[in-house]
Amino acid sequence: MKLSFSPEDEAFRREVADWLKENLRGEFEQLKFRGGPGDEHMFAEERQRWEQKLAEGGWTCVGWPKEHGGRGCSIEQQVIFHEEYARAGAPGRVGHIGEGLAGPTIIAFGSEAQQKKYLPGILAGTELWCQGYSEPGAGSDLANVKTRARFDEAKGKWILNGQKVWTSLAQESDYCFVIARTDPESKGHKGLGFFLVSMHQPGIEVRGIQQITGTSEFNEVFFDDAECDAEDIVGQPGDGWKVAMGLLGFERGVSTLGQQMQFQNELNEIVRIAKENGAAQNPAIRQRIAQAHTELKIMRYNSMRMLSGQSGSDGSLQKEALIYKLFWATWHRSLGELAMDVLGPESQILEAAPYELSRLQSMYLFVRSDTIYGGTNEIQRNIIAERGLGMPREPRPA
Amino acid sequence: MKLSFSPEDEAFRREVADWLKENLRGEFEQLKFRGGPGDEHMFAEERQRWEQKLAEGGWTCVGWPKEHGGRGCSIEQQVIFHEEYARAGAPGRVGHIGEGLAGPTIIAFGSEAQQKKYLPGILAGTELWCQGYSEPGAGSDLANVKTRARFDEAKGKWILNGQKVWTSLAQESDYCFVIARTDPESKGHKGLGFFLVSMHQPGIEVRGIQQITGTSEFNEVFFDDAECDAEDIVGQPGDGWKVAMGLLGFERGVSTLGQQMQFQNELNEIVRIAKENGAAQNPAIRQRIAQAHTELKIMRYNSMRMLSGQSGSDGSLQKEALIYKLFWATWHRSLGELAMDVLGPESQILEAAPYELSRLQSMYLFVRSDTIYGGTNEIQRNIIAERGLGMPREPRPA
Amino acid sequence: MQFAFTEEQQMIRDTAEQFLAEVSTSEAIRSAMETELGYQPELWQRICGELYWQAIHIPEAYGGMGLGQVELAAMLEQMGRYLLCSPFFSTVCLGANALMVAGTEAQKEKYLPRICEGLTATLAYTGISAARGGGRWGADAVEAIAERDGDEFILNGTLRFVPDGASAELLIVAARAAGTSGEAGISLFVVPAESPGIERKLLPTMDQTRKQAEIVLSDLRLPADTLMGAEGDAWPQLQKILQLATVAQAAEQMGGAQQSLDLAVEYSKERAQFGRPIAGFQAIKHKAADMMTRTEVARSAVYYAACVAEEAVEGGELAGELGEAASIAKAYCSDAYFQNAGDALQIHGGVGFTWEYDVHLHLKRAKASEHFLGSGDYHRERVAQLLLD
Amino acid sequence: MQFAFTEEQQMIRDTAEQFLAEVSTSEAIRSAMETELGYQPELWQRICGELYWQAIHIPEAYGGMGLGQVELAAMLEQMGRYLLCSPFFSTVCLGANALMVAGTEAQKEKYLPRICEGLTATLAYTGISAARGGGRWGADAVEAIAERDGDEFILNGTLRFVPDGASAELLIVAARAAGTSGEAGISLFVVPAESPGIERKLLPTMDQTRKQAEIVLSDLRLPADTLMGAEGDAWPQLQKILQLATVAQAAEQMGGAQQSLDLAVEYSKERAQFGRPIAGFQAIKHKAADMMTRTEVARSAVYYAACVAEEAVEGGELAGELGEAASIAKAYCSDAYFQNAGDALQIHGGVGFTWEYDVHLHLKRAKASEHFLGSGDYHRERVAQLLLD
Repeated sequence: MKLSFSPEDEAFRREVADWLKENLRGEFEQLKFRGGPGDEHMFAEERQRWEQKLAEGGWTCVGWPKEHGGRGCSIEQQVIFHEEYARAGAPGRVGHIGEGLAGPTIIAFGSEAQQKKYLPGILAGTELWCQGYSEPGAGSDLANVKTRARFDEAKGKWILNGQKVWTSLAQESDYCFVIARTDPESKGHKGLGFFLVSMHQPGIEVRGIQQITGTSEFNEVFFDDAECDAEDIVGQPGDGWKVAMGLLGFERGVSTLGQQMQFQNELNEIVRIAKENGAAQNPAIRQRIAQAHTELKIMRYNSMRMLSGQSGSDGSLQKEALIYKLFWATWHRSLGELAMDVLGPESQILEAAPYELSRLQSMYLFVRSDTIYGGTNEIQRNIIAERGLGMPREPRPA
Repeated sequence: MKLSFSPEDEAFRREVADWLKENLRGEFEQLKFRGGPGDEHMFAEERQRWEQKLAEGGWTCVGWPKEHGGRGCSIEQQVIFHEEYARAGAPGRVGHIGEGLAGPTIIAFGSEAQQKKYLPGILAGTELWCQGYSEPGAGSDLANVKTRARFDEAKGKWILNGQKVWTSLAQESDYCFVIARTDPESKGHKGLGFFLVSMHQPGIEVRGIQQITGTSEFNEVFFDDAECDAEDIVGQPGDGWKVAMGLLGFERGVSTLGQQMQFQNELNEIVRIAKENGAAQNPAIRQRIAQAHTELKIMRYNSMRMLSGQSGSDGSLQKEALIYKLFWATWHRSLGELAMDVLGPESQILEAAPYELSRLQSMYLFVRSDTIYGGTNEIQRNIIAERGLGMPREPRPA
Repeated sequence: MQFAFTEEQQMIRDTAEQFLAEVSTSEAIRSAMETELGYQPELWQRICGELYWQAIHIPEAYGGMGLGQVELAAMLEQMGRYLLCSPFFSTVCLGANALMVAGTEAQKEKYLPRICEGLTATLAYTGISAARGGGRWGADAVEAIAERDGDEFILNGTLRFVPDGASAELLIVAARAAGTSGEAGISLFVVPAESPGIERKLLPTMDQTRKQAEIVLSDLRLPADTLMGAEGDAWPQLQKILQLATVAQAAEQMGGAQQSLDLAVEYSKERAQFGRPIAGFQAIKHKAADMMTRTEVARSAVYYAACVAEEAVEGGELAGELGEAASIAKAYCSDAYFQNAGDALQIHGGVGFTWEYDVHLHLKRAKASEHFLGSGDYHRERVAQLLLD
Repeated sequence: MQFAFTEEQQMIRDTAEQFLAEVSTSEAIRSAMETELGYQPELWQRICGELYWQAIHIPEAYGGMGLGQVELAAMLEQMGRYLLCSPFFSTVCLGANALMVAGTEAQKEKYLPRICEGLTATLAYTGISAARGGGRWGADAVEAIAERDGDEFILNGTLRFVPDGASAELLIVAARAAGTSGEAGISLFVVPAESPGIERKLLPTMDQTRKQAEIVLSDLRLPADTLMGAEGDAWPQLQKILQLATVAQAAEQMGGAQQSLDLAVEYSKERAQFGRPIAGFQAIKHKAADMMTRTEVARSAVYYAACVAEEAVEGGELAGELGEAASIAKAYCSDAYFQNAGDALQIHGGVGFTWEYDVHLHLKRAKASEHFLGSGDYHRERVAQLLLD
């Protein structure tokens, strides 16, 4: 067990920092610290240009294998990249669903043709992706997916019908990966397919969902005879569950460290305000700031354990990965409350009418979704108890 | 809605206070503030004499109707009696199960013969009662009772076999009220009987359970062909559930106010120590003491609502009574932790070897049972959700 | 002792509930909260004209109904529950209370009947330092300066976080003598809001159901007859006004906590997941049970505090308990409302996060009301001072 | 960077687990905890003779195994898990660490080899004021007075809350020059416990698995060669010793949190109510999930702090982080252990409340360890000082 980085890694760190310093300016200066959760709708166009700037420098998909066009960075280097990226205040990545989810899935489960067709656009930062998982009334329960995919022999295409919801970045995206039921008679995990679907077609309609923040990062996506080429199903019809489960694993990668640096930026802002407005002398606030700091630090250590493949005490399960979502989501929700309580009554005053929120206000409201999307805290606790502790599964209707 | 008491009630208050001042001395001086939860095993004999002293003054069973030998006090007067009793530091009542549970049950559901046989001993403080409800492995689930009662025609008596557990004061008691299954084929709530059983017979064995405190307030009670006269069943065979449910109502009476005065005595002791040892200047401790005080005050207001028959916002259910157990038990558990944290490292040092606890240490450990007995916090939450909010019942095996 | 509503009180409560369920619907709230005024004048006129709620606890001598703080709390509970957008809280719980506690007889005769007729009012006492240290709501938050000039006073300063401050027609203003601090030197004035020297700016707020304003006083010149109570010695009166307002705020919060619970339970019975209503999952049931526990405890705290408030107004034997009872109620209700609103959002899942459902309105009102007149921590520290110092 | 156990570290951990599961059974704990000594001498001899654990991180030059703080933490985790009754913590985490941090070369040569042979030791630094204000564990807790008398020192004072203080054979004692306060004037001494002028009294404790003592120094006369480090300027060294001990205590707590979880889950799978194992009830599952979350978070905190402790001992680049890492670990683990132990008791229901089941042993150890070297609040305030002051 060792915390320090090698001299080569430290050199890599300087390289990243230097590149960011040199490039995150001019037209990109305004993007600093923007585009995070609750702020994802801001500067979408400028941030896509930034995506391409990154690609020019070879800074997209740094963890992808070299044979698929990535930089082939080691875990340590990925950690460093994400840390420096966030430290520099570089903006929230509009390409992160492609880079972090779609790409790795296509690399792991996709055909060579799919890899050739889709990976370059992700690498170049020119093609954006979104995720078609949740459905109205189904919550986080993939087994309840009702969107149907029927193969039209005449057209030689899959025809999709149904509705997805809570799809972020759907307006900006070029592609969506969609879980749909290929076998209309099937139930639960069986009979699902995993599709790569172009968003630029008449069969797809995107409607923004107005959120608690007044803004619309999340969308409903309606599929009305939307088409998908025969070769754009990943794996076979019926493999959807397997692919989706594999993809879940990619969500708990090095990107958590970048997320944490965003959290750190938020906490830094809170500390700055507390010092300025005297809340830092309020003993109850002191305890809460210290608690937030303590848990954020540990969150980082926990990610380092995840990345080092440290297993749980029984040597079998990655328990530190199992608890991660519940931990960070709950932490982040508390951070939002802390931000408001540090601001005191000033927390209630907006930047401008009619409903322009400050960054911290937006964060405070937006974090309420953290404990809901991607499996609510309640679902997470079920998963932890069942997979991590071997407790009985929730009864399911037959 | 009105908080103040009438001049008559205030006169009654002085009468109670004067009597206690005059009588709680001499041999009873040592009983002050003793015999509360976690301290119930102390001075059992002296406290029974105190019980008889109370009876001489007419201060047992003050809320019972006059026709049954009680004082027939109004709710207000009962409130006052309990407040003054605790304020004076008068000891925990060894007769409380007879006065608060057995007696009211016999008055409500018992035969005239039972009333004649049992009430005078309770009123006089000469006969003590205990409660035979819980069974090993059945927890708070009365429907799971396995103790059997079989009517022996030859003897003309009920013959009881089985085991009860968590029976407090069993060693000191003269009688026990016992829930047992009269119909061996029955399940759940059906086929139960409610028996009044003498503890002075060879068929009954009492064994103390050594608790977390090292002491044994709680007992196991074994029934091995224990006998009960034919006329000592309350109601009919099969009425046991109904009688038990009626009895549950008596648990939430005016005695809660006396309990709260004990809580107040404990909190006063904590405040005294905090001022003495500087913990009162520790901001986190200040918040917790203020929180404990706040909630104890509200606990009193809540009891006043219960006693005034204030109904919930929908006008039908006494919601303030439904939540009471969960609220006080959780509060009391926190108070124990607060006591230890105010004492700091000194909280760990006992009064004497081998395991003599101070009052606050004993309280701290004993309160861990508060959230368990009489329906765990989890059971309480089920009850609140189901009865208070109409949410679906827990599934029960058929 | 009778710690339950009388029949009359129960009737007042039920009437308020029925009326508000009908008029303060989700649509009505939304259309009111999007206006600068923050309420529908027609509804306010209906309340003032038909129901006479604004006069509820104003003595009959001044044209009011002569009821008390308990009746007021019963009504506020329902207003908090249904998120009524109206100038009721500012006018009645700040303005009328201030006049009743600190007004001269002439001021009461002049303004209370007009409030009974529908005049709106509010109290402006906090400067920007109210936001320091997480929130300051005591005498130290009074920052505006009042200087005597012969028979007149000249007021200067910025007042912030004033409820309905941009729309109220009558202002009660707190200011202090230059060079004073803490509880010393504070005076109260009553002044029509449209007077020269008063500039008012609406502050856009996260909780849109109750408006706040900043009020700048620039050489506001006031005649002697605007002075309420003793010059430079009005803190005890201001404190009592604030304590009454604190109880009133807690009553609204308790109503909001109840509604958060009700919305969550109702939704959980409708919404199915994994093949059954989520109301059947123990995680949801237990969360709801905790919400109900908090609500009922909050209710007991509010009813008690309202009784004490009534005694404080009437000079009863428990009058001295007002500060403690108000802090107890506000500390508990602030936390209970926010916790319940947050739990309600969580039980709603994704839809709770949308603008469309009402649960976010409660989350926002909960935080706003927590931070008005002092958070749970703030009031617990006040209780700690009573106990420990 | 490799934030996982090496194979060797994993082996040390596994060996400790297997051995302790076998020897530190419920019966063994109970028979040890009822003695005044607090441990079974045969078991301690076996640990020292066969396993050589007491020498784990003592440098090879002094006869030790020369391993580091990470290996030590891995072992402490298992000791906390199995509630090993032994003088390991006091001897190794207080005594040996103190000698390694602050001892002169002569003192190291004299005592470290003897510790490797089984000599027991402890650190005595707190006076009775450690109990003030909820707990004081910094320089201000040092109360004993050391006066110079020629080449010698005369020590007087009462030391309290000393782990294994009545049985340890070697004492490291902190005292201060008369008239000094805070971090100034503190000296450290090493002295055989049986010296004249030292009176020791066992303090009976709620947690019987680790003994505490009061030590009274009455004109204890010490020669110059008992002085450790700089006279009157030993706070930085004492602070480092305490920080290392704090990490060690957190490691034990994390093991205890794990065991509380394991006991609760195991029991919940066996115990049926309402016709099914209570492990199937969501209320129990979710409580257990929260317990596991706390345990894994605690584990990450401890492993990190142990790495930093190793760097601090070896003078690595993260050495300066020791104070923060120790406070982070102790704050989190103190709360996690107590919460887990309490939840485990609740899940056990009635039997959890009996002396017979082991869960109360963890509840008691959790509170005792929380209050030794500073509670969660105490360490969070330290973190707050780093961040905010």
